[in-house]
Amino acid sequence: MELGYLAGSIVKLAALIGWIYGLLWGLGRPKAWQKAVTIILAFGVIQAAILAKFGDIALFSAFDQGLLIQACTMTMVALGLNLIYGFNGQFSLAQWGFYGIGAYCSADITYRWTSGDASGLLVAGLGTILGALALFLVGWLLKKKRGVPVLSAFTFYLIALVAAGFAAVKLGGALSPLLAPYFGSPEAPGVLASPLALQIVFFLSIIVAGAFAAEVSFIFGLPVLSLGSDYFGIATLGFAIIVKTLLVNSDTILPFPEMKGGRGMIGIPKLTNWIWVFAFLILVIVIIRNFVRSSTGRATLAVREDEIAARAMGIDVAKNKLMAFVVGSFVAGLGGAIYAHYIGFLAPGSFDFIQGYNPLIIVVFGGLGSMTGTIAASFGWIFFLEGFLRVLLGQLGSDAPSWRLVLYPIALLLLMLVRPQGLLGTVEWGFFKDGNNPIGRAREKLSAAVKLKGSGTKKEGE
Amino acid sequence: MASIKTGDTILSIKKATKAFGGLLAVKDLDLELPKGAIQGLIGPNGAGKTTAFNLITGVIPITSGAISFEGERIDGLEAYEVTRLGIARTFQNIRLFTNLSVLDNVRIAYHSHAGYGLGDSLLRSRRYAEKEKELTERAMDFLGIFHLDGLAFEIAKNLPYGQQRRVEIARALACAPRLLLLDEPAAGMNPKETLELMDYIHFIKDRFDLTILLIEHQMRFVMGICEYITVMDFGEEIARGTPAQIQVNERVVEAYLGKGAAKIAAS
Amino acid sequence: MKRVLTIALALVLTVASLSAADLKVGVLSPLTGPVPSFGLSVKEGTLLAVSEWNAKGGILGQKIVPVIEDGQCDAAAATNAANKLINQDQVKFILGEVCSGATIPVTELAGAAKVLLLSPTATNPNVTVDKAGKTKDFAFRACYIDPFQGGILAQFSYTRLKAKNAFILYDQGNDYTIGLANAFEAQFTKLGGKVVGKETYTKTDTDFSAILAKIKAAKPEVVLLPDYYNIVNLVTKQAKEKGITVPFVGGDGWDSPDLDKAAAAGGYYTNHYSPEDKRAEVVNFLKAYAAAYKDDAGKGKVPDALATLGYDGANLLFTAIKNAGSTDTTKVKEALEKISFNGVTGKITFDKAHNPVKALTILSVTKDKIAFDSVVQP
Amino acid sequence: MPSSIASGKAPISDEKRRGPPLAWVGWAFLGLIGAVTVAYIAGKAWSNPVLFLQNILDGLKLGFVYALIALGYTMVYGIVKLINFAHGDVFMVGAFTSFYAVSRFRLHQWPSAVFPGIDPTVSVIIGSITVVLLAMLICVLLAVTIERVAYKPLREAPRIAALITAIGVSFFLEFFGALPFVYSGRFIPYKAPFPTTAWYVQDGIHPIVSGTASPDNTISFSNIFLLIAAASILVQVFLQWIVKRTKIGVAMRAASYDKSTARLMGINVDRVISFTFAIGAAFAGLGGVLYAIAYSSIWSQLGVLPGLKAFVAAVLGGIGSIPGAFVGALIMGQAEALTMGYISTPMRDAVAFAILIIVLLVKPTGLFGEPSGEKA
Repeated sequence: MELGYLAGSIVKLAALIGWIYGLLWGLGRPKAWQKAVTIILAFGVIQAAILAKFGDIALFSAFDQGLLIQACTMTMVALGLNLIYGFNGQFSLAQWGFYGIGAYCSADITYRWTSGDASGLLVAGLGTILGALALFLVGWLLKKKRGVPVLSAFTFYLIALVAAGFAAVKLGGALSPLLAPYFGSPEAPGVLASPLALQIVFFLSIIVAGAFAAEVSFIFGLPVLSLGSDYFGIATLGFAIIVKTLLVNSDTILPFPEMKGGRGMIGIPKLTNWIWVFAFLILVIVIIRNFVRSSTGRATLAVREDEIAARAMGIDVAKNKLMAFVVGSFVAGLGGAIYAHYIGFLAPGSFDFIQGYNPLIIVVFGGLGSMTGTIAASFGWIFFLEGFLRVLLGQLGSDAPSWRLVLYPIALLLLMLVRPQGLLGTVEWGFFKDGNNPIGRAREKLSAAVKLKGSGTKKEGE
Repeated sequence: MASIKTGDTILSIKKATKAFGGLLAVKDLDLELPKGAIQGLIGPNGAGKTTAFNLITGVIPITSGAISFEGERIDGLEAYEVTRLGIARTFQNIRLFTNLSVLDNVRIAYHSHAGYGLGDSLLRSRRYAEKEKELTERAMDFLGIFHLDGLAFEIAKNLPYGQQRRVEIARALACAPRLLLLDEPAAGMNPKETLELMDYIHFIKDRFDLTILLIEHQMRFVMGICEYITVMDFGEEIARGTPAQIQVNERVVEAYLGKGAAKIAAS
Repeated sequence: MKRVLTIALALVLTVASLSAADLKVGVLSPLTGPVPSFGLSVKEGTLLAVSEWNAKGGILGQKIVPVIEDGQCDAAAATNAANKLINQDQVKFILGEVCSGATIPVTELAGAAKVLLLSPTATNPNVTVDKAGKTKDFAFRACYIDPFQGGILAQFSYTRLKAKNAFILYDQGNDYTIGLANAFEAQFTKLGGKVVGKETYTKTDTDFSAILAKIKAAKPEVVLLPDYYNIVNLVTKQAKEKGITVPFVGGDGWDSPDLDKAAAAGGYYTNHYSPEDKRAEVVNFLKAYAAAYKDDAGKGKVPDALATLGYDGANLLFTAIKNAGSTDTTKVKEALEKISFNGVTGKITFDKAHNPVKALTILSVTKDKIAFDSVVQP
Repeated sequence: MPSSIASGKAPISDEKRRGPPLAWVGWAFLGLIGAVTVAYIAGKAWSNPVLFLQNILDGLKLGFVYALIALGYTMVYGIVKLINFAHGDVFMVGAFTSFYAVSRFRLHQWPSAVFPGIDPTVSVIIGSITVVLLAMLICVLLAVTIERVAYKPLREAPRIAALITAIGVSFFLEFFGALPFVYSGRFIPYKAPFPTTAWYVQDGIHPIVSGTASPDNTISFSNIFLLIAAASILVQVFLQWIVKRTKIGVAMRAASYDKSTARLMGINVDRVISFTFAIGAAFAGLGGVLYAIAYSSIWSQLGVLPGLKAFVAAVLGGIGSIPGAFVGALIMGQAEALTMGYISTPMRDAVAFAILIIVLLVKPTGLFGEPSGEKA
């Protein structure tokens, strides 16, 4: 009878892979209405499974929903990393740091909002907007004076960002009493108490979190991306560790007592549900795919393949790397924000660099440079490690659960030895294929005709 | 040398020097490249030819001296800026984007004049659709010129060597250059292929109205195709002139064959 | 196709749920992750209690079936594990998690599903009390909360050790040590003492030389080190090497057979019971534990504080179920609120915030033994 | 045709090339950070020079331990360009091997057991050396096995695959070690084969008697510190000798420069790689034992952080360079000790990494790294 769980886990995973395939296939159809129907269906199938109840038992229980939400946030983080590493060739371990930044940033906004304080949203919102303006302004000025070394450019950007942040804090501080009557107070509830407003604030907080992560990634990536691949990797590891250190000290070194440092931030409203997750999953998929399948995306691939040749082709390599890094971090920030409002509690331990290996493992597992592989691997990883293994080992006696993280590296090793290019290599499904323009489709036909062997493993180094 | 006016000169290098630590890879190199010419840069191994190419294209920064392209200083520019100004190059060891298709290799070269930005691609605007279609069609037409359109969807690394060379040259031309630098285009080719390559170079020069500077070791190829030749040894220019002048130049023969050889050659 | 699969799946799940006859209790502890040793201790203590109850015929005639899950001391992993326990295994009672950071999100899930959670060891006040200060209905704990233990340590240092200057050393990433440190500081300064220095470290640190040099320079009369025995061993040993003789004091995290007594000699810590205690509960527990678990050399193991709390936590829950006469969680919850239970860690009742009210023992460490010093009644 | 012949020994630049605009801003920024830090620390050092010296000494101890581990990272990276994440866990296994040898099998006293009349001091010395050698041997076997099983099959695969397997092996060793019947996840008190003694300096060197206070304002150190320093320096010299003077060392250098050419020259590259792993693991094993003796508490994840720090040290010094790893490790040790002593303990990892990032920005290949000139 307990085997029922096991079978259930396997069936669910298979169904989800089918679901991903269907989603990508449908999104890849040319007509807009076909895409729309796909989105509605893909959403509806899972929503129905969540609502379907057989007696006491939900077809898609809270356990499965939790896994699903985590799989989706992991997908966002990993897709961002795949853009940075798989498509642009920049080995980054900082992704988990941006995830943490996004989580804490949006959590702080909604936490304050639900505590009757709109200033979090004001300051963070203003800060990201002013910060972006400051960055654009400095960028524009630096463009005029060509050839400014990266370290000096970094200094200017940093000063601009700090100034923007300072201005945002001052401006937000000045604005919030002015706006207080509109927001209401605990005695006379206004917008602050409205559930609809809370949903809107949640949405804004996710976007702000993403933007904030993107700005941080810009200022960090600017100098560091000029380092060679492995050195960049180490610097990003350092970034992840610095972020965690700051989170641990968020109430002492940083001025955020509500984050409570190492004690963990409680009381984050649990606003994440399947609707939000699905919406942002689609958003991230579209962002990443549209980025990759464009001229900029091809330039990104060129940078991965050969930086010197890319420069000789007129590609601004530094700018291109920065773009991929910023977009990748942006979606990681979104993922973090969604996660924070799912779990309702944030502790810096969750953003440790050891856990930061997970998205990297997923990206490599799924296949570097395969967006489909990343999604499949994210779902597979969560549902295997957190779902299947838990269920399986739970049946095998009291010592068995300790083996969960022993079996996981063994599986990892075996896969890497058998298939070093990852599960899917660079194969893509439906929506992600480069076949969306007419020429691309001609390519499919042609490839089929010539029976090309498109073996596409990525060779590292020389 | 002052006889060539700037109007006629597409590229001018004045006293270009590149030092790697204490080693002078290129020393006080002067080079004037008349518009529309095919000029050769030859010299024994380690003479600094490829370094000179790297200086022109901005791959490595110059230590001292000046490089002007069409009357404008280009030393100190980034490599991609030099390319966008109109200088394209190929590499000694072919540097195609090996895991991408031939079509993508060419489309990447179009990137700097794709006509749409990141915003367009993220939003999939109409501009994106139009420009992307136009760009792709242009790339296909372009490949057609070289009879490479049949290979458009081949992955670059799966092509045979000779074709990779041709794709690399085509890719360089896709950058819409007015000056093309070819680094040992005939390396690894048999005599027949070399002859084909000579025709090919003439063809592209006329078709795209190019000036060409090339490095080559195969003397028959160089002598057969170049109108002017500059000879380098140990980072310095030791001779320049027409192929006929170079062939009898004592210092050149010495550089290639060692001292004493010149006399034998002369006799 | 998908529909067929989902229906088949639903049937499978329904069948699975029908065959639940025994009393399933979730045991959630960090078996992997950063602190597997804590999870192991708690699990051992808990399972010992389970087997004792089963040997006596279970509760209300039902056999207790522990469902063990790995919480990894991480919010996300513990949430998944708890979701699995609640939704797949359909447990109504959870013992765990061990770390506060992993327990807090679980209490919310459990509360929403009316699953009763009793954490043996999570000391953060927010385990049983939410952001607004309201007691969570279905969350209990078996250990002291930080303010209580930290306050007593301050009292003890000020009056018994006659220390006027204290130095505080704590792990900035561990809410247990932060809580104790904060409470100590508040109480100690209130009594009139002075905190001459505060230093933090992370749990992965092994070299404390620089901090100890600072301590030496600050000349305190007592050093608060409210961490687990592993850190205590490291710090006190290095302190001895540096010629520091100031007494170190700490909380129940010190309690372990692995405490390096030679290094920690001269120190004091608060604990749940004294090994010299001759109460039957203590004697029987030590005997049973030694019989059930052997160390590498085959000798019976001595339980540490975490194992003791695991044992008492499980017993508290089972007794409450027995008292309630039902496995209905609301009834068990009421029974727990009214319970008066004689455990290894003393006579336990619960206060309004679902925190245990029990006596606290202070032990002193000497070179070769742990000696009883005093008892503080709440 | 006039051929312009350069004048032989002409200086490199007659006309000064205009430098990149505004370059001074970046340097000024870095300079400001550096100056503020140095001034701050100098001020503190001035006010209490004894404490400062003590901090330097403590930093050295950390640095020497990191140096022992960093060597393994740097050598492996130099040859196979692989960040061997499992190296820190090999270090952990070294510590555990010695733990079992000492506390279970009392191997550190075998001479007195076999030759009852022997002087106890001599016995402990010989015994301890045996323990260390055993730990080194086990680590070598482990590392070579890992290399054979997990890395060798992937030598032609993309580099990232090997990196992921390295992370996998690292996880495996940690979590397998944490299983109850292996090492268990507990923090195990480590019984050193010989007692620790500490001294303080005040008009000469005096031993500290455990449990009694040493005078204020004195510098103290222990025999473990001396041992670690000696071992670290000896290993450094030994390695230099191997790399510079022995046949296998030449082969290592050749393989690190160009594997395929080295193969053509008749060098058995696979054997060289195995040897590199082995020698790195041997020193990690030595480091593990010394570390365990020094800090006397071991557990299955003991190697994670020292491993990481050591790796960072190797990068700081210029990965691939043996003296670089040593110097990098010493710098890391100082950075940590001074941060702990004067800035803020929680920030020590952050500061260490910040230093690393700054060094890489100024010198992208680390302090002793050779520039990897990519040829166009």
